[in-house]
Amino acid sequence: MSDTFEPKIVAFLCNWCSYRAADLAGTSRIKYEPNVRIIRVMCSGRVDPTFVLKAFSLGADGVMIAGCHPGECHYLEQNYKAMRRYYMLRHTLRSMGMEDDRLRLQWASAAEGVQLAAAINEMIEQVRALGPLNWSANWHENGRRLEALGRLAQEHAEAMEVPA
Amino acid sequence: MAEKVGVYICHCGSNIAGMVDVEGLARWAGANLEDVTVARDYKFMCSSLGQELIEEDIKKEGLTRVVVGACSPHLHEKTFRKACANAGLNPYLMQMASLREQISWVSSDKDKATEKAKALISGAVRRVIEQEELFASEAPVNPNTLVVGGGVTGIQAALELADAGYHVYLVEREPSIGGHMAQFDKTFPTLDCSACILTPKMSDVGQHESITLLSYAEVEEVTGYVGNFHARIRKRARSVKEADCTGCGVCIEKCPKKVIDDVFEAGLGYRKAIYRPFPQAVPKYPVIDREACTYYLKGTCKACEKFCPTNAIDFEQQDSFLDLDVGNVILATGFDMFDSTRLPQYGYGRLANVFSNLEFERMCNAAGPTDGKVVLRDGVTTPESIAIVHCVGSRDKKHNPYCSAVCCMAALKFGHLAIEKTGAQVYSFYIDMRTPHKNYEEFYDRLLAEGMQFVRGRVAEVTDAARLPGEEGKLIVQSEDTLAGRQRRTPVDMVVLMGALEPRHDARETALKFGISCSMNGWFTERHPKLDPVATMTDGVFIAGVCQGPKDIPDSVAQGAAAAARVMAMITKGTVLIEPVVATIHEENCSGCRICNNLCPYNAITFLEDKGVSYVNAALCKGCGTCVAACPAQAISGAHFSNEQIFSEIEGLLYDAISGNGAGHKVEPAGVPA
Amino acid sequence: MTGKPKLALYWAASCGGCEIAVLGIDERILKVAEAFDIVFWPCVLDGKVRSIEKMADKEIELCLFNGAIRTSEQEYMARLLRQKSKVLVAFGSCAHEGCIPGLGNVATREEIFQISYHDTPSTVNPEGTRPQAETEVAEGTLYLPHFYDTVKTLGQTVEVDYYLPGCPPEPERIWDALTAILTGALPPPGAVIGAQTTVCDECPRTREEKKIKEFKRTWEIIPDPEVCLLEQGIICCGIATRAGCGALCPTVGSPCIGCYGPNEGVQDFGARMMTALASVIDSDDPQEIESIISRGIPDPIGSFYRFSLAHGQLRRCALPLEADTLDATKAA
Amino acid sequence: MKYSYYPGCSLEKNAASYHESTMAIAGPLGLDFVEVEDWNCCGATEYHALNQTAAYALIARNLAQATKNEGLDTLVAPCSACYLNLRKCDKYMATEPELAGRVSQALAEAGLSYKGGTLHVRHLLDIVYNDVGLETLQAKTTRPLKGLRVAPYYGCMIVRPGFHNGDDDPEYPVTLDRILTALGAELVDFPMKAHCCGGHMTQISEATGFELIRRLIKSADDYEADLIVTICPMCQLNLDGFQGAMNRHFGTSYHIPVLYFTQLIGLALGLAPRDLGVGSEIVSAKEALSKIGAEVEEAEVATPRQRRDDKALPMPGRRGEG
Repeated sequence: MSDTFEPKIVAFLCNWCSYRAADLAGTSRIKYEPNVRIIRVMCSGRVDPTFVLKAFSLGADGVMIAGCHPGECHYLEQNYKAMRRYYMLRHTLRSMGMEDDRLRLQWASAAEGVQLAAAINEMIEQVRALGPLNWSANWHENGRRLEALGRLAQEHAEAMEVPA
Repeated sequence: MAEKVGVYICHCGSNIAGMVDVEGLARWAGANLEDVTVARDYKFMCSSLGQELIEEDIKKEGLTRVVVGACSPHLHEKTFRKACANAGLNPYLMQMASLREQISWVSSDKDKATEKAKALISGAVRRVIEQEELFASEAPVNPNTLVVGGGVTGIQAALELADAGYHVYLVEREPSIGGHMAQFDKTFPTLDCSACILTPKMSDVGQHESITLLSYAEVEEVTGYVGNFHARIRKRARSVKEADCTGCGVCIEKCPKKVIDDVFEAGLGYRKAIYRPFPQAVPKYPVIDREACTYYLKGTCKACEKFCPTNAIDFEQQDSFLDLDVGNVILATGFDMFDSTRLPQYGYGRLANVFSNLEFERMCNAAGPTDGKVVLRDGVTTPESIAIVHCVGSRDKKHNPYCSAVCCMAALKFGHLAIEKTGAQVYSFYIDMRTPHKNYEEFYDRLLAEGMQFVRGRVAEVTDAARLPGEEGKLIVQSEDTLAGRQRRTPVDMVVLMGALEPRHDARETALKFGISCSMNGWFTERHPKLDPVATMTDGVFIAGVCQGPKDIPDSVAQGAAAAARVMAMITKGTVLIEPVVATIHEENCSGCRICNNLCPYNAITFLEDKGVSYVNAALCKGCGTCVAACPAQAISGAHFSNEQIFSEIEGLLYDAISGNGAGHKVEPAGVPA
Repeated sequence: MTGKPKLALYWAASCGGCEIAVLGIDERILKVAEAFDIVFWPCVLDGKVRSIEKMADKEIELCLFNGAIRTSEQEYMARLLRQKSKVLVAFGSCAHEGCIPGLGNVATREEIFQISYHDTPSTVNPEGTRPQAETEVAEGTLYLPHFYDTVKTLGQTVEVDYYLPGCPPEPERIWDALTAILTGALPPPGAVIGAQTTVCDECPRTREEKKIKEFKRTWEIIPDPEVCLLEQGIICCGIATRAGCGALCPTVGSPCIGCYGPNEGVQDFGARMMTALASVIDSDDPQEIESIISRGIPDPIGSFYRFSLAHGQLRRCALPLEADTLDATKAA
Repeated sequence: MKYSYYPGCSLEKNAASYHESTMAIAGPLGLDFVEVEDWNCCGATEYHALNQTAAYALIARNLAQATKNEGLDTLVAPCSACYLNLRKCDKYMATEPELAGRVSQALAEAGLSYKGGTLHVRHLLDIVYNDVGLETLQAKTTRPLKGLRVAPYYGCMIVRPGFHNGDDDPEYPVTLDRILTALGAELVDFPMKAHCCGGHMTQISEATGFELIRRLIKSADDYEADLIVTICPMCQLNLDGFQGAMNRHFGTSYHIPVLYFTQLIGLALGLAPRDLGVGSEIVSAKEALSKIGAEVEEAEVATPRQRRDDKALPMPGRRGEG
């Protein structure tokens, strides 16, 4: 590729703090890189690890989970559950060979538009430095697969035919 | 059946159109996205003409889903939901993409912005197809209100509601209502006598037929939801039968046991083991402090019982419980004073003549332990010089980063009272003088004229280690005078520490009990810091006064009244709408593993023993989705934020990613290679 | 030849337990033989691939296919049987979700060959011989099946009509499925034939609300016989695993390891375990949470994906970038 | 409990009594110190102002040497300056890559290396307070310091924020207070406990140095302390060695002996004064220590500050302290 790599980051933002921080970044005209695609959830506690895994398998280069600061969750304490799941997921992803920087847990209050924008930019830079994830490429088999399949059919036709 | 999706791209004048190729985007959506039957762009989608465009398409084109690419849903989600509803489409079948806040306003490259917009629209289209019809339900509102905390804020709230004819249960932890304000001598900046303006309100509360006053009581448990809360109140045993007590006070007079009064007198004075916090207490009934009473400790005495003319003393009395049904709750639980021993360099608790602000309040109060005389700890000597130290525990990263808001004015008040009562030289050591309110700055000017000395700089330490002439026997205040640019050692007789206002030590437990949240500093969190300062995220639970954040008496009173007004609106309307965005447990998939059971802070999830499954009470559920994400059996679904909806949104957002095209995800055509 | 519908059974990358499980239906196997003409079952009957190849498409009524797809030969057979069968059932955990063979996806072919043919203590291979896909001998070229880097499930290889979970499927569930197929009382294609809830539903242990301060390995404690194993800190996958086995393992004090796969509609078994366990960790302190997780769950893939790694969203561990086995697409 | 031990230069000469008393109490308290082999000066308080790389290389060499004590990951320094330098250096080696790079290069020249965070650098006071503990001290006390009025003096080096991992207050530390109380001593509320002793000021500006010493001695005298207890050789040197000169400078006649906390612990444990280096101090502690001879006499100590007449108002309690 000739140009710089443009990572795709999927971000799950909670409705009350971090999504509002994104709104604030907008109304304050704080520029950040266009590589992030935001999904609104009511609470960071709604983020199912499956969402994260699915995003990675569908081609995301990084995933951000953002919620209210600890102790400030609009649902009292659900962001702690998001935090626990984040550490659990990171633990598993590490053993699958995924770099830590590709999954980020970010606290952002409704007043922290600047901070959220900076965190997004920082994450984009980190992921850009890591390069494309392209996870599903891990599944591709060696190019000789189809050849091998074809040979079996041929072999059977030649060798397994009992002469009359 | 394939859905018919309408996509509407808003220019927002040039707000979006200036950075995103809106026409191109609409064309692209119409041509490339599955199930999109109509795709239009329009100058202002939120205008009535814009809305009509959607309504018409729903009717004429038979749209079954609508996507609006415009501003943040926090601005216009309601607008477009309403437009859909007008045209007969369930409002929950509309999805917004935030092209303005998330793209045009934060991007600087039009091509990249347009590419990002395509992804967002694609995500919204895929998501909206999975969305389902939802319907809000209604519940009645109980007209009774629970007010927690009988300080001036709670008193105001209770009176506003009671005067409007609604019944109020006012719960106060201490034996009397009145709160911190009852301890003060004067109030700034007008210097009215605090008791003179507060006690009439207190007796109004005591006598009001619409107020049930529950003092020496605490809320044990709250269940239910907006309009229909159930509260269990623990009335602590007073050891005095309220029905029989006349409040004559003989028992107090005759009680032989004197103890330091840590609460009302701030530790500066004494009270008896049977006591009323202060003479004008409401209610008038005394309580026996069982930890101090000789009878409870040693089994003999009973002086109070002997002398009581109405046989109102009951040593055997037990805590009792009261179950209340209320529609709304107002929390006005106030604050704790900062414990200044936490800053040992200021000598509080070590150096006799260092006083806390509350001690000084009591000292100034004519009904206080010194009869209003300002004296040193020896009880007789009048100080000739007094230093008032601001921001003790406030604006201090080691303790509380916030400004306590009232201390500057209280310090000015102390300066005035000290000068008036003793003629002493009074110094104020401040960081910034904060006097923003009607007539506050004028009060500062007055103190400047009265001769109070102001030193701008934080105090490093208060010590009795003298080393310069004139320091012997004095307290030396070591500070940096940032205006003069030098160090100062100021020898004084007395030091008053303006301690911070802190959240109640049990504020977090209280918050949990009522299902609301606390800020990082521990103050209760309001629904919106500017536009909704007395409501909380929990419908039907309101907050007022200092429990929401430091503020002075006028602001507290205003919030008490505001909370009451909000409650009255709820009562007057009579019903509340219950949001349909809730979690549902599908019994047939639930194995009763009970993982979800303690994940809900609103106790909406219960385990049904008979069926062996868990159940979500929709009225209590706030729709956060945490249990949905947690269920190992995937037996819980979250309305409007279902797995399918979010999976589809992810797929849509990543429509242009390499593997989003299907590589590796789809099975190759069957059959054996030739 | 009879007019009975034809039945085929096949065994790809699996242990053979599924074959035995079929016989676990006891004398009812005779009813199967009565109802079907068993045309192909290499484990039990003599049969020729060639005769299958010569059949018309969809000539076989029902094919029970067990085993994951690890080699080109297995993929070939999967494709062949798909082509020739009306109803293809992914029979057992390997075909359904990769199972233990799927755990090979933590490594590459190179690593597996290195261990199998060189590093194991019992291997004597001084010449360093390795299986070769092609070998030239005097008589010509000999071929061996191609060994894949990544184990795939049957469903990732060909369209599958039904899935029968379990390692192996319980005989009663097999009989239920056969009955359903014989009587035509089938769920919509693509479905898993089985219960709609999880193992806890069948588990006799008592369950309370959960809070976990420490995850424990099975050898660390002697569990209370009455109480939910998870509440005692043992990672029991019963919460997330489809019911059907009768909670065999937890009943006898051994935690469920998840062989029946995820519950209805679940796309990633490991994610369900991770999220459920993380949700009930009894700590709000990041450092403590990390240490509870890293101390208590040293092998997250083995704990959460023992049977379903190949079936999960990520399917395998990342391939090393420099691995020469990579397809050109990775570099692109 | 086994530790690496870095005595530092002072403990070889002027603070020999600190070293002697530390060694004397180590056995009874169950402490085992393994001296770092071939250690060198820590650079004291000035060197890093002159040449940062050389200064930290000097300190890092000691850390590197200490890692040679196999199996010991805690390095104990009795001198506050040494403690501060070692701890700072350990931290910078982990957090300041640029400096660490230069220092590592210097170490490599000598075939040494040190990775920040390898050792836990701790002050002797920390070891006695946290590892030995007040209960053990109390239990082992055979000659309680009853009646001895002591001013606990921490100096300014040890109390930097982060001392005791933030468990003690840098403005008003209490660790030493609690140790002395456990030994039975009567504590004075020494307001100057964390103020500077002057460091090397006597060598630079005598008048300034003497003034700083005077403040401390005067305050202890105002509180009628029998002696000052210190944890730092520099403090001891200034307050003890220069007390006479300071008296002459100001025309005063203070007589406040200055002892190390290890010496007082030794006395409380019943050890002989001479085994603890007691007697080597310049301002004699003989009279003060006569109060706690083998035959302990309950001395009536006047406490005028605590007298209170009927009108007196109650003092606020210090919450959180029983």
